[in-house]
Amino acid sequence: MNYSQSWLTRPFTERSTQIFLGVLFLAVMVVSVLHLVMPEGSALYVSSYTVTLLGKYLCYALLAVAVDLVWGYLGILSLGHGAFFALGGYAMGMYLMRQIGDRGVYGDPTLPDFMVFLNWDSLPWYWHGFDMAWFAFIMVLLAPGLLALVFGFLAFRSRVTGVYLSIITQALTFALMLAFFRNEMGFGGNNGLTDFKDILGFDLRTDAARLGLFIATGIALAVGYVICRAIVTSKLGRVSVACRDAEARTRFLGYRVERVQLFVFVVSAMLAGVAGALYVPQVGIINPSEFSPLFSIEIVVWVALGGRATLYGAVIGAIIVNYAKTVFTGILPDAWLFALGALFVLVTVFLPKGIAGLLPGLKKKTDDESEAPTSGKEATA
Amino acid sequence: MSIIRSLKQLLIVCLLSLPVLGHAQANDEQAQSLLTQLAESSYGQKGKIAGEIARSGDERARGWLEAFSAGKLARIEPSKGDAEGSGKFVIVLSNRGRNWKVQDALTGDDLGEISRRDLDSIRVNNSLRSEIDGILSVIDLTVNDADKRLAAARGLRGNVDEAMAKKLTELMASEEDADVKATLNEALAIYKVEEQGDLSAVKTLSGSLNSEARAALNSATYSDDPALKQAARDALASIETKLKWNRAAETLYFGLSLGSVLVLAAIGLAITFGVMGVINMAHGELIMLGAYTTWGMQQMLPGQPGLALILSIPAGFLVSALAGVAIERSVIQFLKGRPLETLLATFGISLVLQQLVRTVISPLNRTVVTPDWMSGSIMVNEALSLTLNRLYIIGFALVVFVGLMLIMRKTRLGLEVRAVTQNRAMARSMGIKATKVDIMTFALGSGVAGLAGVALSQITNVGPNLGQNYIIDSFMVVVFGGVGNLWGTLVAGLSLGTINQLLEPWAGAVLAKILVLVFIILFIQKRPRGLFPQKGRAAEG
Amino acid sequence: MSIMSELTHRDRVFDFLTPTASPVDVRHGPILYLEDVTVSFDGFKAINNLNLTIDDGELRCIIGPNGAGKTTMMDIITGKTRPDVGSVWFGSRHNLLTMNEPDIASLGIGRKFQKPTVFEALTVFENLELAMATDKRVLPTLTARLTGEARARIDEVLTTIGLTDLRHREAGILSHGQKQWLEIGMLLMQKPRLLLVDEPVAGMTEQEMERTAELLTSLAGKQSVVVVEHDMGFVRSIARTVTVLHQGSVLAEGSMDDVSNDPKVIEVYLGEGA
Amino acid sequence: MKIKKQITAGLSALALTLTVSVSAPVAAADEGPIKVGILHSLSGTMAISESTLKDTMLMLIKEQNENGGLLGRKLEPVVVDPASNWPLFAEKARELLAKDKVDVIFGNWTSVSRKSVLPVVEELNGLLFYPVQYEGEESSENVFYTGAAPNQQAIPAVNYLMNQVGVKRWVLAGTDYVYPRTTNKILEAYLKDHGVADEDIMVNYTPFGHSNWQSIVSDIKTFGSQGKKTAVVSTINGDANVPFYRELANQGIKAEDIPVVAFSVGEQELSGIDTGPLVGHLAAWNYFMSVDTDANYDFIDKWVAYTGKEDAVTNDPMEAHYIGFNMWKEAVKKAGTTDVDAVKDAIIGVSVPNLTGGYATMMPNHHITKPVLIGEIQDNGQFSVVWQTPSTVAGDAWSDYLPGSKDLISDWRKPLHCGNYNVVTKSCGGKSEVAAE
Repeated sequence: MNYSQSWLTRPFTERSTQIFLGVLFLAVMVVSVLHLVMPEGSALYVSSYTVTLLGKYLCYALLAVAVDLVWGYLGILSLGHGAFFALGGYAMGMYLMRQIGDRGVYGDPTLPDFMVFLNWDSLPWYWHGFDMAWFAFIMVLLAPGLLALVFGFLAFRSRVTGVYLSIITQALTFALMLAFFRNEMGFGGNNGLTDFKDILGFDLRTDAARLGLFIATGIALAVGYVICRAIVTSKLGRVSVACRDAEARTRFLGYRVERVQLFVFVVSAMLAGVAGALYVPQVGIINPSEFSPLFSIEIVVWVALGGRATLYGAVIGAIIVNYAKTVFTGILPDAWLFALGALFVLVTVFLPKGIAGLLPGLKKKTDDESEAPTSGKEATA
Repeated sequence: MSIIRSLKQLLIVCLLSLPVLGHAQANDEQAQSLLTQLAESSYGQKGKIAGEIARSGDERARGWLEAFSAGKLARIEPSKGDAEGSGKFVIVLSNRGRNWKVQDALTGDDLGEISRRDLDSIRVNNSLRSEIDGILSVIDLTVNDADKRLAAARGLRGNVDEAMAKKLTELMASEEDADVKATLNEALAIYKVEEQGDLSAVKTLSGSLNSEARAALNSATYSDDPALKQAARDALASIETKLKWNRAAETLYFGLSLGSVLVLAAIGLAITFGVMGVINMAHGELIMLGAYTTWGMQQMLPGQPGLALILSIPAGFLVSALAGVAIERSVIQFLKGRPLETLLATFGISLVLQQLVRTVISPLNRTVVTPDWMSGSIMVNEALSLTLNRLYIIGFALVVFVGLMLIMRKTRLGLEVRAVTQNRAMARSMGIKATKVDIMTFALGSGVAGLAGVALSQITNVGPNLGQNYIIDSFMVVVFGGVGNLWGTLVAGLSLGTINQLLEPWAGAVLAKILVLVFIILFIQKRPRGLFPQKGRAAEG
Repeated sequence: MSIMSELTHRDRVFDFLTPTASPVDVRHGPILYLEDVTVSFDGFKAINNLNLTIDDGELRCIIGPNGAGKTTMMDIITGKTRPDVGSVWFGSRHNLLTMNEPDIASLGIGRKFQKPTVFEALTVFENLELAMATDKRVLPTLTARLTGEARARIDEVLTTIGLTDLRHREAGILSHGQKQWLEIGMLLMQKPRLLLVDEPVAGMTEQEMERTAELLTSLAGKQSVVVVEHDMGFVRSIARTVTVLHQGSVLAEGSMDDVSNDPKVIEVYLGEGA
Repeated sequence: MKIKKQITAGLSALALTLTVSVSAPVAAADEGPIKVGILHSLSGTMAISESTLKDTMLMLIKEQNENGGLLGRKLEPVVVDPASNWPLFAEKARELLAKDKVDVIFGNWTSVSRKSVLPVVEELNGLLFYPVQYEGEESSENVFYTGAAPNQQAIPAVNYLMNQVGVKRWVLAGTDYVYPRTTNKILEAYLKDHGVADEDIMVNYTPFGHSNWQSIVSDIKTFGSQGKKTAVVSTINGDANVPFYRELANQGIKAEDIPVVAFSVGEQELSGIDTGPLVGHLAAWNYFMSVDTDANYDFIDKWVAYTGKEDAVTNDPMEAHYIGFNMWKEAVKKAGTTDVDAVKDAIIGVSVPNLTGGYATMMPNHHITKPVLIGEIQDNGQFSVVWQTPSTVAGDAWSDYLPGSKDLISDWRKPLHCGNYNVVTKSCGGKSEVAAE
């Protein structure tokens, strides 16, 4: 690892990051090109259905990266990241709802349909501003960020860690799910937000928009990955690992563990929010079930499967599990839950390092690589 | 109305109703025509005809009315060419499936099974049912058994009509049992207040907690007679103050019963999670297994739900305990000291168990019958009655808790468990078989989950999702109470339950739950190790 | 061997051990003093009105049977445990009872745990890097870059603790003794005014012990060192003043010889069967 | 240079496929099986209700194939599992339409799943038959609602209680989601129109799977003891019902005192409850398994034979699929093709027999005519019909009792061809100031 480089450029000198970005770029390019150029019906054609599907996987991948950042490097097993994901999604959903304008079934220019037929006479205050894209996009980061800030501040200050933290994160997302189910909340209750028309002026139902969203997601994943990578390869990253492995020791070295945790936690929450925001327009609905604790646990399992504390492992895990889900729920639905359940067990018991653990060398090599100049010299010293 | 009750009354009738209706000779012609009228007339008419049947003096009448009000009186569709109203009337003995076991209503001989296609059941509805109840109660009032008479009299309150009123006044004169007399008096008073706006009757009702009485008084407050109005108002006011206290007591009871459910669900977890540090996400499914065991038992012992329930207490424990052992051996033993990993693995297991139940048994909920001695409620007074099943569950929860306490405190196992959890290596070196202890501990925790399942089968769905509804609450209770502390779990469960019930009236069910969750989150911030934390060096690091 | 020789060249050893200008005010008297400190867990008094003063630059050994409260005392000084009563002052300005671990650490109190705790997932080099006395707030840490002299200093400490060749191996693979040294090295990187060293030579070979003794004695004078140790031989080899703790309070204090002849002490130790 | 060549190649290829694709479907469509998509959750929380609907469809398709298929072609079911996950519903719907190219979809149970699928079906111009009673307030060109709209279930039920039973006080208890919310809004408006005072209406919402009913039931008890006949209108959903009814029984609320009329409790839900204590409580549906017609008995016999379970029950949504399937079949015959647009036009006005001895007709608003039956629970888990509407009722897409939608009608025939035509402003999609305020 190259310690004397600037934290922002450091990731790009890593082999693993280079490979990851390369693969991601290629994948997105190939899919886009095949989708545009190949004739429909040809074996190589990528239907817009597939494009959206892949887009969804990438959203999950970004979400998994966010979870891996806190779990893998900070040792905080958050069972509530679905909440941040969903909050980002709702922020985007509210924007999209406002974009419908008077094209709703009741033709009300401001009120979304569900408000009209539940006799809301005016827009609740927290819905204002979401007709402006920039505001909505800021909220995509702010809403989850603030929640993480407040929650994290309370939790880390009083040194709630390990199992306790996991369980109250679960309580957090569970409470939010119940809250969003309530129709008085003004988020559409169980039906959530749906029937979106267009985003930034593009009609969501066009293949172009879908491809655009897919590419945007790809970029978001790349950026998110690099940010996380930059953090974990920085000195702060090493301090995080220090907190994870020996919290007390880190304190005695003079680091404010709770602030380190808070910082990383908030960053992770924001990334999750972005993932959610990109997820909603692609799947076309956001509803409280995204808050369900089960979903949050599932995310953790993607990471575990891919391999903790590698980031790219999280991506691999997310994509594999969700691809499997798509396939199995199609061909043998009954067996699906068996497969998933068995997967959880086998991975945790026999594959503690996850899939990433199966492809060794990648990470090591990069280290030696960037070490070569310095370590050579010091070896002789 | 449950079959059991009908049969009971049928019995009484056979023995005792003869003096009332026995003076006439059976006459099948008349019976056939009466029943035919009953079958073909409109709901409005049916009541009157039922009355006629009762008065007809035919000793089979009671049976017909019983069957009729239970929807078990039917007529075999007259096949082509038969004369009108010639269809044979039958009493349905078993009405499940496509073919029903029936018995001739007139001759009483068994006609075997008849396809539903060929049967027209004589339609009955709620108002008819209560009318018939009225008629039958009047008959019951002449039974020698005072309790029966009391029950009958109670049933009469609120559905006395003019004809009945006369009969009641006669009966009251002859009645010697005080309670029955009082109740009859009340029933009459209700009738008088409602129908005649009788002022003196209001006095009788004041202070009565019976809902029908209250209803009567309420209606009286709408009357135009100011005196009556005022009297009714005063009577109601006095009742209200009484009610307040009853309501408070009731809420407390609700809180305790909800709390005891939480305790039951959580206490197994307090062992596996609290003592062993295993985050067992499959805990909910172990509860589910217990519930399904109850169902299985009841399937094996049809007709004896009570016995089945009692048997399924040990059975449920065993099943879940064995499942627990399987889980421990197959997965958890490989995850020593990796609590967060156990969370993931056991979550996988819970998915598998759910799907297993769906595919092997059914995705549909299963029916678990509540035995008679557990259904209904005991009446403290007319306004406050404690539902029996809840009462049993509170008791059960306490028993289980005490049992666990004894095991942990007094037995060798408990000692070894505590030894192993405090210092594994040391315990080992002292010749304790740590692995064995692990198995035992986990089996114990799982078994208790099974017990919880048996109890829950009496108040909620027995279905594949049963577990999921309780897993999060269970964790909350354990964490709130302080991990590794059974007392904590008990206190936490009961207090959370009570808080929830206190909040519910003004916050509503959803908000109450949310508030409780938020409360727990904030509480954990203040006291990261729960209500009863483990102090000292042991807890550090 | 080479390290031994280096240790003998004091000038080269000391240039990086010169204390940082920490705001500790030691003009009038001791650098650390505990007064009437008492702390109890579930009624058991781990510390029972303990009084202790450490002078600036002093090297003090603290001995005592198990459960005498040695580690708890360190917990109190470093802010991990709060006493029920009593006062703990660092110099004459800082009331340690009002501070948390990081503050106390950045004031210049370094601690080495009884059980060597290093960051096993990080390399030896990184362990030292994290320990280095720098701005430890979040954002500076995020953007921190390793400067030449910082690297040089790490190299020097690496040499001192003899782990240069293992610099890029993960600390997890180190032997027990090596971990002890690494932890001491981390203390050195912190440049503390006061070192609290809990059983530094546990699991060390004779040779390693000597080195440790050398190092600790060499530190004394510039920095104050408090050593908690069981190994009497080791204590004797470095001790100037020895404090004997028993049941959470000071039983005896003085030179090694005085203490070891003190009947109470003997009684305690024999009573302990040690 | 090279690139240009490639692009032109690509474009020409694209153009080629376009020309092909114009003629292709027709050619492709006429041979090979007709694909019927089945979009019901087979896992997750909704599997309880939806898996039987899947089996119903498979049974109907099997039967149809035994009778020689449709248009001389076999029917081929395409089953997918949206796993009770709403976004997955949309994804699977897209898969069915875009990947499997199904000719029609039968599916969905919950409102949210329908809302999630709706945009997809409209975008890809598919056909969806939705078999469950729902809150109304929707009319899509591509969706056919074979379940009950509020005016085909709730309103008649309330009428029955008001007129036949003489109920004066009302408890509207429901699970907190859109169907109960809307239904209760409509009922409140309706009751007030019929002179029920505010203090005689008690509305209560509970979360999904609510299991602790003690205090609510005791509130209902108190509310019911005020001297006026009281009834509970329950839109409580699925799992919450068992503990609700148990609590009713235990607190001694009998149907004779305070009847509960439920809109979401059918034979299947009852099969999971010990109905002994529930005898006399009511439900309003458009079909009961106990209905005394030969068509129904035949259907039950087929169902029992197909499932191989003597105790298999049938319920209202199954009948809805039965009707929907037959309507689609007739429409395809009428149109002579499975082409979506042709079928959409052909199906309006199609009448097929239902299982309750009458006929169901597809109305221009894509809802159907249904009889409304009120049944009382019996101790064998069946309902005995105590009342039914003299004639069938046509489903209303837009309720007359909601301010937002009382002026809206739906008619998918030419020339109107509009799902939400505002009769006041004479405009489709309600794009107007009037509707806006």
